[in-house]
Amino acid sequence: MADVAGTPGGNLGGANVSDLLAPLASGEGVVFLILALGVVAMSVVCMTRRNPVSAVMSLVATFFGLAGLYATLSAHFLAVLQVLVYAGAIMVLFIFVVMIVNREESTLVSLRGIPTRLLGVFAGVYMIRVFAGIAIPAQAPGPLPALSDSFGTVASVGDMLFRQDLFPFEAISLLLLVAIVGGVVVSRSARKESDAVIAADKRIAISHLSSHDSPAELSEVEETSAAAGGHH
Amino acid sequence: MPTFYYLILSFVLFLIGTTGVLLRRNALVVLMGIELQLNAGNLAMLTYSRALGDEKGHVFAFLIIALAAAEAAVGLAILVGLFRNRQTINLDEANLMKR
Amino acid sequence: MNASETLFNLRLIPLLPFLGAAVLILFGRRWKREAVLTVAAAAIGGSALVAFDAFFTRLPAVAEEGGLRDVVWTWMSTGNLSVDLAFRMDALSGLLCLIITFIGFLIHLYSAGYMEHDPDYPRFFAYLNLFCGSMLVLVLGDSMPVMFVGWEGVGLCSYLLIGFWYHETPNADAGKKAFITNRIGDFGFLIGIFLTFQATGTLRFSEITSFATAGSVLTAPAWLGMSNAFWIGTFLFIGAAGKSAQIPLYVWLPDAMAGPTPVSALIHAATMVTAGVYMVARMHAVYVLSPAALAIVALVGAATALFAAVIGFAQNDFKKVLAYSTVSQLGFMFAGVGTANFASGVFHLYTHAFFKAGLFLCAGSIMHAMSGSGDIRKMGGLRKLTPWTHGVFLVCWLAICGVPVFSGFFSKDAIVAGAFATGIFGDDLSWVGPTVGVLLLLAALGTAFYMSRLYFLVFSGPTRADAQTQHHIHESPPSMVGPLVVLAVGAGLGGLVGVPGGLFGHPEWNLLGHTLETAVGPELDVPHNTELLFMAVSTVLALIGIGLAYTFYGGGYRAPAQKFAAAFPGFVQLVRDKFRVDELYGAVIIRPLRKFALALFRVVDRVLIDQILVGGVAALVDVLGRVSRAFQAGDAQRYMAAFAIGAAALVFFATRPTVPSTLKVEVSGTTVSVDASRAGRASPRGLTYAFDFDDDGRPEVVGLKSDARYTYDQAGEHTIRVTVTDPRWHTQSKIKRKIDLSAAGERK
Amino acid sequence: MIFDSSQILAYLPMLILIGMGCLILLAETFATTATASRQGLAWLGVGGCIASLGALLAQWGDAGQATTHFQGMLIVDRMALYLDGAFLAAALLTLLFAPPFLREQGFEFGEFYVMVLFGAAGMMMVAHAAHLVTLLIGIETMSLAAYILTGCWRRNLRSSEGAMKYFLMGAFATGFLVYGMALVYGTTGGELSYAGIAGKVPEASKNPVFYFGEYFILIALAFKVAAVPFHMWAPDAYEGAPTPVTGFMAAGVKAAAFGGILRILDTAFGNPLLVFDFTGWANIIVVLAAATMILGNLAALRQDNIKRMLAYSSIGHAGYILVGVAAMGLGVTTAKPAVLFYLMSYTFTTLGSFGVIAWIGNRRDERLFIDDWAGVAQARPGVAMAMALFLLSLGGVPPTGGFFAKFFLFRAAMESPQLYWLVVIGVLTSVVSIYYYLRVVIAMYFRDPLRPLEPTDAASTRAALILTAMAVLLLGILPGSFIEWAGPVIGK
Repeated sequence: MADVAGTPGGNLGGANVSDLLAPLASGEGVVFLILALGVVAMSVVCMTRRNPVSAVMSLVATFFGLAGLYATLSAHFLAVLQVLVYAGAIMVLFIFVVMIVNREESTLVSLRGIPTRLLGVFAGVYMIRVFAGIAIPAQAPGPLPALSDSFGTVASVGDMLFRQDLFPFEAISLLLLVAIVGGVVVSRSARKESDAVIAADKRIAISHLSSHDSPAELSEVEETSAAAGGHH
Repeated sequence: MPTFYYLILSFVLFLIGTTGVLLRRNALVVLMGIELQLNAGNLAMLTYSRALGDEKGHVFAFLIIALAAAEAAVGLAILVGLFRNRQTINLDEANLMKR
Repeated sequence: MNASETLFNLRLIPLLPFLGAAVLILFGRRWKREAVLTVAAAAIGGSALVAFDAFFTRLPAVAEEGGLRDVVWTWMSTGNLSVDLAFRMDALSGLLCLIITFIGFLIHLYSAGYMEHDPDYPRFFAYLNLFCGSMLVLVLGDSMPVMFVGWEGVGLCSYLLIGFWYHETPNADAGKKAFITNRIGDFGFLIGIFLTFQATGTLRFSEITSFATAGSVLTAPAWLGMSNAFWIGTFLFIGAAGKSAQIPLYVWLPDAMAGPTPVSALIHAATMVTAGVYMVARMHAVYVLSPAALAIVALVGAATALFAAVIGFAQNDFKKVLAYSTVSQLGFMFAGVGTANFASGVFHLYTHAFFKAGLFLCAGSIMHAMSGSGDIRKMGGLRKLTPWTHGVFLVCWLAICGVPVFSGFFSKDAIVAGAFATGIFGDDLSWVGPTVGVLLLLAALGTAFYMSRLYFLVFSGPTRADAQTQHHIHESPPSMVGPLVVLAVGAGLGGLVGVPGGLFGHPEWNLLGHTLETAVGPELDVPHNTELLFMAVSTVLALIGIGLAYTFYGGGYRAPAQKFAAAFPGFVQLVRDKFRVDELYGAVIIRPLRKFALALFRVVDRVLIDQILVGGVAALVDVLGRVSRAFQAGDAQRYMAAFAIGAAALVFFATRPTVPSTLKVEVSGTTVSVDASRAGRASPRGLTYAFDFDDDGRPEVVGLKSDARYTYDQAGEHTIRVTVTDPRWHTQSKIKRKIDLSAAGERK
Repeated sequence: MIFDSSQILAYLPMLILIGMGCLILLAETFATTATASRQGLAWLGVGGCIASLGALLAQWGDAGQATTHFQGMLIVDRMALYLDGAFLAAALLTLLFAPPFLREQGFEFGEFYVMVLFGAAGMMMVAHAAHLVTLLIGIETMSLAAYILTGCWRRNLRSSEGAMKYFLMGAFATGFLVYGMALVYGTTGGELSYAGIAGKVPEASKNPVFYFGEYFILIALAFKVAAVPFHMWAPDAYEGAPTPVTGFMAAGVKAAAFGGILRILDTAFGNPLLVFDFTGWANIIVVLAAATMILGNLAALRQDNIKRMLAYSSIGHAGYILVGVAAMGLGVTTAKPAVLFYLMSYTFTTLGSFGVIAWIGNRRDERLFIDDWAGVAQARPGVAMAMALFLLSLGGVPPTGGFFAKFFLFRAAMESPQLYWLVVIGVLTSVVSIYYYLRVVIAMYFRDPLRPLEPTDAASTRAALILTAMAVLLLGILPGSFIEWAGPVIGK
């Protein structure tokens, strides 16, 4: 198998560090370094902003950086999509919601249950340590496989998408439909509901009266109708 | 470029997202943390795709982007619904139900 | 065994009561009481007719071939398991059927009078019918799952009927207690079913019986050195102990007396509580393969018999005395089946059904007369006021005390003599038989005493009731007295079907043993001398018990003193002495015994059941709750933190190379060989093992092999440390062990 | 050909649901606020479910042999169809139980039924998935529908809060799922279909990163079935959701997720290299099962809110089913049908019990506490009997479906000696569970009502209750056929 991280023999402690860091000195490496540092920095900024608008903006920056990284991985189509869908569409959605609920936080982090939550973060750190231990190879891996010219282009990915993976493509449209309908259902104002509640209340009052319309419970009916009369 | 750089980067992104999700008070930022997690997955996917010279990963990443959009739409809608009810989107104030 | 089976519509027997119950639940509320009673009684009566017909006219011809069988449909069939919803009547289940339907019918009639003024009349009869149907399913079930359905059904009905007057909270609580205790038993029963299937591959009783031969899988050692048969028997007995109220699961039965009295008579005395005994007898073929399991059954039974009898001394509530007496008598039955004397256990079950149902119905009749009170301190002198009830009680009392010719005498004697004569326990456990026998004799003495105390306090002497109650005392209506008389006849003469005929040179006189032989194996062969000896001993013990009770309670409390004082003034001193004996008896025997009983009661009931089982679960829940509250605090982020921690824990434990809990070390001289593999399995993952024998931090042996050998220069204490590394995950596990070579060398 | 009509026909049940959902969406724009008009939308949904069920039955005979479609994306076999049946039952009963509840609570709108239908379609996709992509999309479709259904009771504070928690947790788990899929994709050399992954396992299992991917997928699925310690969302989401939705979620989502687990573990990760040893998933499942059974049942003991109690009990049931999954991993052939039977029986029982909970309350008085159930048996013996039946079935008392479900499951587990102790825990915890189920039964039968009963009564509710109760009884009386239908995997 080609250079797939985590090939057996990987060793965090015993790796030849200079060998492993060598590729960063190349031109490609510098680009990666800049993009990677940018992505990490921007994502950290995003997670630490008190003002939601600046958080969204740094997230957009993160996504741009990621798009650049995708391009270095020869995923040109995806790089474009990343900008279009994420930076373009999803982020606009976020901004809209920020407008609706615009609230600047007084405190960044709530202290309720903080030990538990910090423990959760440490659990994440532990996992990344284990992961790094197995993902970093013992020596610098060989070159990546050569790619055809069309790799990652709209044409070839589109071909896959509409031939091989037609079903998921169709299925994802169902998912989007669910999201659209659901988004409307959950977030639209409750006025229509309030009307329905008022109507239902009237219905109940009527059925209540009619259900007690029997001689055995005459006194109760009188009571109820007296109460109902009192309202009008 | 050796792919393990990308992988480590993706895991760091995942961790940053997770940390934000676990620690931040604002549900909106928590949602952004989740977006970061999904993007970390995407980065790993595309990295492997490049390493293997296989385009299935691209299709997968495409679908994940669509999925993230759907998830964001629903998540934001739920958030707005919560805001309408409570006038707050702070997660630590949403704890009616416990035990 | 099951070669030629005859079909017969056995399904009608349980079906009729079920139909009755369904009709009553659906329509009963709108009907008149007479109609309700007619439907209920017709249902159980019809069932009785079918059962009698089947038992007496059809069964004898096929008894040898395994009895009658009726397959309703194939219930489930998956892979190697196929269970039919089928019923089987052989001598054992047939006898039980007769008891259930006959006594059930009588109790239906009795209830007509007893429940006359109850507003929930139809519901009561519906439940009663439902119970009879379930009990019949239990008894007639051809396989363990079918039996289990009945088992659960009777539990449910019992629970419903205990809580029948649910407006009173203690009753509902009693119902709850009954259900919880029974579930503990059910747990054992279920495990027993699984184990049985595991070992034999079948759940049909006939197939289990033919499978259970010496040398089969059942006798092979399974776990902790005990055989499969032992574990099956033990777990099934846990189930039996729950249903049949044996130590330590007896606590629910006395509380169950909160229900209506006819229910106590039918369910909690005559039928349901004997289901455990029936089950052990049904599985006799498995039990005889494991003397140890039988010993447990017998010892628990005998201990319960004595223990409950002792508690019976100190009770002042009529039904409570009878309840403990039931527990005690069930102990007798278990002692019977536990000594591989299955026929005698079933025989006692049969006689007990009559006399105990009689006693309970008398209790109902008397409480009826006493305006609902069951306090025996306020009774007395009822012999004249309720003559019929008195007569019936007298017969049943003599029967339970074991006075010759009355039914209890024969059945109790068969159990006691069998306990001394049994050879099932072999040499290792030979002490079990005599121990059980002695416990039973003591229990029989106790039984005679407390039952006589009950009899004298209730019926003899002047009445101690207050004027108003006294005014109301009256004999019960004929609808209640009629069934009582029938039961008295059974209690008096019923024992004659099980006369130890061998004693008189006519083995065929023992009708019951002869009939049961096809179902539970031949009767235990008791030497004539033993038989005679214990007949004599039991009789003497019964008389002693009655005599003692008469001395203390004849004619009411302290009556002897007053009588003697009036007639012979010179004897006053002596009478006073008597009085002091009574006091002495109270101080030396009754009070300590009562204290002991109370203490035991507290230990078992309060500590074991309330504290450990109920409270312990509550405490555990509390602790767990406190732990989980740190996470389950209504805070989504803490939930996610728990998620992440869980994920990390999963990664942590799944990537750690496993090592054995202790290193395996073999020593010969100063050479040690160490094996660090887990359960003798080499790991497929290429782990590296580093062995550090001299504790200097530098491993002596490193490699992929999980075992190593090392020779020390000198004897003494050494610490061996083994570090196991998974090269791919870079995870390590460490284990160490101290060894003392000098000691090992010397021992050698 | 990429696809042809036969492939479309194979997924007709799913397509009918989706089509009917779209139809209701369209019809909604024409519907008035009148009750009859709203009810008509629900009946459309019911009709869709029945038509789908018909298509399913028509297909049943051909499904003896498993066939894959769409380049290995989806598979049709008996297991998938069996589960489809459960989902359809769940959707159908939800559509019967929900309208009166929605009307009473004042949020009756057509999109609700659309979400139920789309959710069921998503569940089917999970059950049929033979490819990580379809698994992911199916899980997301079903989950998004569930989030929305949870949060659609907009006036209710608990509903929106429950939806928020459910969504955040679910999205968090999806992050793990996506990441795990990426790792599996990379380490197997670009395989995403189950068959392809299984083919590459011998080589890929040398690479520890592969295990990371496998565990992450496992964790995400364990989240969906609410296995401890990934269960935290369940009580809050179940309590917050509108009651008929709770039934739908507890039954349908759980059954679908278990379907996904069964298939992925059996085919993609079924290689003994991945099952046994200490890195094997069998050990992990065993530990999860034990923790889930114990914690779920013990936590349920403490609850006074019946919805929350049943939520914890549903966690406990996930634990029992995991025992079956572990048994399947250890090579017990009868485990899989036992799990399927359990899911079927659990679907009916859960929907029934939540249906009764939805029935008993009204807008002013939800009656969610156990004390509120006092004396129901006096006022409404039929419903009380149905509820008692459901609760006894949940507790595993014969002759109900729940008893045989547990019986088959534990019997299958007993075939593997490693699982004895798990069965003991299972039986013990189900003994414990009887206690809290009975609290409700005791309240209904043995206590006097505190206040008069004013249930949300409707013909559709009654019909659904009768259907459900009959199904639960039928599963208990004739379990044989149901378990025989559970697929050809039964050991002979």
